[in-house]
Amino acid sequence: MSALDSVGSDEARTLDISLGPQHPSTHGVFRMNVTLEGETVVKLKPVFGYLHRNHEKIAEKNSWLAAMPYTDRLDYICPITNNWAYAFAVEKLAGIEVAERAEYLRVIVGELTRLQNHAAFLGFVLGDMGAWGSALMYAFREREKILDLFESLTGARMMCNYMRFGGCRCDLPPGWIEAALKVVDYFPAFLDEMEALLTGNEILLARLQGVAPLGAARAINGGMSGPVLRASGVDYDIRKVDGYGIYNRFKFRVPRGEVGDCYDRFMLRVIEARESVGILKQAIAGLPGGPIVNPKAKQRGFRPPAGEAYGRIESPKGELGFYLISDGSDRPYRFRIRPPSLINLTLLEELCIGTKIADVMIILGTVDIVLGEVDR
Amino acid sequence: MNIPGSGIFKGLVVTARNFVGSYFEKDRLTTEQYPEERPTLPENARSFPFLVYDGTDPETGMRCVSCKICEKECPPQCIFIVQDRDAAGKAIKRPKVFNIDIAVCMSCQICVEVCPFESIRMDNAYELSAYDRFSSLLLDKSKLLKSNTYYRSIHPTEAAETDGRIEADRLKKEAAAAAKAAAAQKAAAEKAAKAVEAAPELQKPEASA
Amino acid sequence: MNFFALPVHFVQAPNELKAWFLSLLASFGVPAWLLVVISAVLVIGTIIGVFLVLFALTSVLERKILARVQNRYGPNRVGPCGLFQPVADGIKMITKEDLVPRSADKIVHFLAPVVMMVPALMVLAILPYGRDMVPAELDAGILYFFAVGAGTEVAVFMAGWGSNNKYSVLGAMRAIAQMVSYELPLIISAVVVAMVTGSLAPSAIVTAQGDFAFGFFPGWYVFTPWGFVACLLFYIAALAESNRCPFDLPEGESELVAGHLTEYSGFKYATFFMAEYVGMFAICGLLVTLFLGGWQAPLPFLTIVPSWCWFFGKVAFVAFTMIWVRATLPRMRIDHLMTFAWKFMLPMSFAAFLAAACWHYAGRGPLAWALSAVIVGVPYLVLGNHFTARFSVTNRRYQFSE
Amino acid sequence: MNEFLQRLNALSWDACSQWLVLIPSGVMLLAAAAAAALRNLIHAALCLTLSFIALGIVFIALGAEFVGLVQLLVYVGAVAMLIVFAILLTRPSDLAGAKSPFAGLGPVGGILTGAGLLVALLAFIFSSPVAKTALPPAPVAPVAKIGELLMGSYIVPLQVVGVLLTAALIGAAVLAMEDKQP
Repeated sequence: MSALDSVGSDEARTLDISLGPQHPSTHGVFRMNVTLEGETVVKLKPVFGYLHRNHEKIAEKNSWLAAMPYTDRLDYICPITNNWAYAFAVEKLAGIEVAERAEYLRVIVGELTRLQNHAAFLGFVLGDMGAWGSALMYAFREREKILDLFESLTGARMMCNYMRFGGCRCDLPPGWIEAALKVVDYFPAFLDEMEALLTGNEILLARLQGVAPLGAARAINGGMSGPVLRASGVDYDIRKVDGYGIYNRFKFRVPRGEVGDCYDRFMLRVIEARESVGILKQAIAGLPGGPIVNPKAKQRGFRPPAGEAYGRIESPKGELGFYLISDGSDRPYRFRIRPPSLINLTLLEELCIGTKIADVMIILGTVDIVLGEVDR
Repeated sequence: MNIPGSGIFKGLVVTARNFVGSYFEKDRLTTEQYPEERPTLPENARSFPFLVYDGTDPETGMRCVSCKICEKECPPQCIFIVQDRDAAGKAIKRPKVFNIDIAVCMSCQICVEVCPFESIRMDNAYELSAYDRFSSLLLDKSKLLKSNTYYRSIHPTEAAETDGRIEADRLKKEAAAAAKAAAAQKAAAEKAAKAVEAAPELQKPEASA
Repeated sequence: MNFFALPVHFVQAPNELKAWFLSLLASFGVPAWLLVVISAVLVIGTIIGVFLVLFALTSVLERKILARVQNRYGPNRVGPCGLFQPVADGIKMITKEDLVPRSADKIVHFLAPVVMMVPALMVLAILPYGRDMVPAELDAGILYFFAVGAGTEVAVFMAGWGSNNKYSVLGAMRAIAQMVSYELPLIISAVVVAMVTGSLAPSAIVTAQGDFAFGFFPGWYVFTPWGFVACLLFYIAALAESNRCPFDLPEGESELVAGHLTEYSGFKYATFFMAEYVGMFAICGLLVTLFLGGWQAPLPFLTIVPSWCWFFGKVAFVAFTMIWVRATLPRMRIDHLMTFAWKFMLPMSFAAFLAAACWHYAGRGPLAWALSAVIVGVPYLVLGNHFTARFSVTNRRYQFSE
Repeated sequence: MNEFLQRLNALSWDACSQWLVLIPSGVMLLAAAAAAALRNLIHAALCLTLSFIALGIVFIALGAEFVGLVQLLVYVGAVAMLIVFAILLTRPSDLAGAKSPFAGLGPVGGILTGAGLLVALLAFIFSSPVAKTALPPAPVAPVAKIGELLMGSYIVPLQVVGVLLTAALIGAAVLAMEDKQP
């Protein structure tokens, strides 16, 4: 009679449950101390740090280049955008020009990353909702194709380590562009299939619509970014705002939702993936020749001038930024990451209170976190 | 007014199509029956580093000169090198100990990029599970050294490039050496001529060289 | 000729085989009380054997079907096509350590799987497996089914409470709330059939569906408007009663880990698993009996196939649809589940009730058909739209900025 | 052949029907006693459920098939579950304030009340004409017959009970809804 004392005990009109750190749907080692009244959440305390790997400090002990493979392990679903953000910040810090071809390659692999992240997202959310893996497997079938592309390009499916200061590590192997085009051309059909499976489904609609709405003002004040912010109706996409890289050369639209509930966050990923397909087609069509890395940029023994820089990009999950300070030595003086997963998670309690326990998983799922990035 | 339940029905149609399709369209089944079917790795696939040697004897053909650049650059610091010394205690351009702890290695390939001697390369063997962490996952020199032939078989394009580069280097070096030799010869000849002209006792250092 | 005719006859009607065997024993002078025991053992043994084999087969086929829906191969390592997978699973389950939490209520925790298994097996007694193949010919067979089936709720509660785990208790509470709520539409949609047939005996219900309209169209109740709706309601309620997707909230692994089964392992878990599957077959069997004509063949000339084949074929079909649904749908949320039960299922089962009555009194002709179709169709559209109006794709608009 | 089977079935029924009454009766009494004696509320509730089940079996064994099944359906399926739910949802704090006026009497009061009830029931039974006349052969009561009686002779009581229960249901719903109103 110990664990259940609180069920009938005096002080507790409520039931405290610790969800996680080992739990089927916390997307890794994440813990939520939930207080329930019946099935309704009255209090939720997120506890994280179980996956803390001291990434920022390790980066400060290593050379500038050696931090690159570590960034793969931040948001391990989309390593390439992490690489990009870090390379972008370093380039900003040292004022390095990026080779033209590399810019296109970055957009191509970056948008492919967005596609596979959003595909995996659809599958994960359905998994959180208790669908028995079908959507997840369809999503992963598509994601695998993109991971295969990554593997044949960079040598690894997930730990790509692809970007270098001023360019990319390696050029496309023969036949890669054709394979990529095939995947990209098929992707809308996959999204259509997913939509046929999901978006009309009454159970899914009932579980997503109206759950945990987040207003635009609160979203901005909470520091949300990425699809979560845009689902709340805020038109803010760093690809448009900053136009970093060569994004201002491409024609694409930024979707935004109205209500900011789970359904909007869910649908926004689908629409964004469709837009990414457009960007990919333009980028592949416009891919120029030339070197893939700025020959003036040094990789080994790289010593940027003293100074500081904040480089940010629109990662699939939101604003991913690296804040770097250099003291002119061969290793960063300060290395700080702004992970979108962590910042987007800060409103979790607010979103969850008043919802049902089963909604907590969906809210967590639609915020789309990766613990590698939250805990670093 | 839409018919309630039609969305669920549409979803059921999708899963039914996949169910039936999986029996008729082979390419729908993306999974591999692993131990029997093996994935065809792309050429770039990488797992853990190894050391390349030329010819047949690992010790003499070793390209590594123990420069320790990889040890220094390795992000997780998983490489450990001790330079060899000859009997007189003089450093030899060859590692005495070269260990890679592949339990720590994160397959980032930075050691490969920074190696100036084309010595360390990425393997693509992936069946490396072991019962013992130290005897199996701490690779020493004997386990790391693999022949250039093996390297050519796993990464043909990259190996061809490397071989080309080495060959070019060798040719350049030979040319340089030849030029140098020629120059030295010329200089020697000149010197000799001069020496002949001048004092004969200057021939002594030439003999010692 | 007699040599071949007899086996064929026994395949057609295995019950005759038992009678033949018993009379043979009687002719050898076996005492009557022993004959009674042998008769009971033969029937019970056959039923348990058949359903355990079915369970084993389904446990692997379900995984294979789910896998195929998800474009995988599914279990294919043990035996031909992975068909011996249940053997491997069984060995694993039996040899696994049986963990009992220290603070658990040991007796209740131990008894729960047993209590779960008993009703699951007992309800099998009244199903008509074929022509003249009802193990227990009960006048109130349908009532018996629901009465005995009520025992599963006790078992689920015992499992949840006895484990002394918060997830388990939450799961058990969910399970009880869900089962009590869905029992109502389940029983009412069965009552509709009992009302039209004028009997609670399963065999009478099957016999009533035996004739063919126009000489080929089977007179199953599912082919009437009220019967179709009642069948759907029964099906949905059956999914809820057997805790299957999309009503698997008691085990909802994304929030409750495994609900009332969280603290069970080894053979106790296997017993639960088995009871759930046998219970699923039983309720599929009842659905087949009530709406799909039981052991009746779908076409007149197909009566040549043994009647029990039709019964098990139909059960397999219904079970397949349950697996198919499981592969497609996400789980419902507890409040939606309750709302759905009380505000949609219950009114709809009353509508089916009314429609069946009208169908009966309007003479069971085309007019009756149309009338009952209207009586179930209108509430369906009204109630359904009332429910889905709030959740629709069309009222969402997404703006784009260039 | 089927006649042969039927004969066998009848034989088996005769052979064990008295045990089918006696054993469940014993179980029922023991379980009821346990339900009264056990300190653990959940165990008591489960024992009560067991005694409900045994009672249902007694009814069935006595030939009152319909009553027995309804007993199982209603008492095991619904009443027992309601009791269990009530126990789980009741907090000790709710009980603390509510004191039974008979709490001071202790077990003696319970036994006295039970004994009084028993005496009253026995007196009623033995004074009724049923006890004095010889038992007629047990009537065969098929479910259809019960249904006809309920819908024919006893239609008014049935409807009255139905209305009463509906009123109770609505009342309960109203009580439960008050909570939600702000």
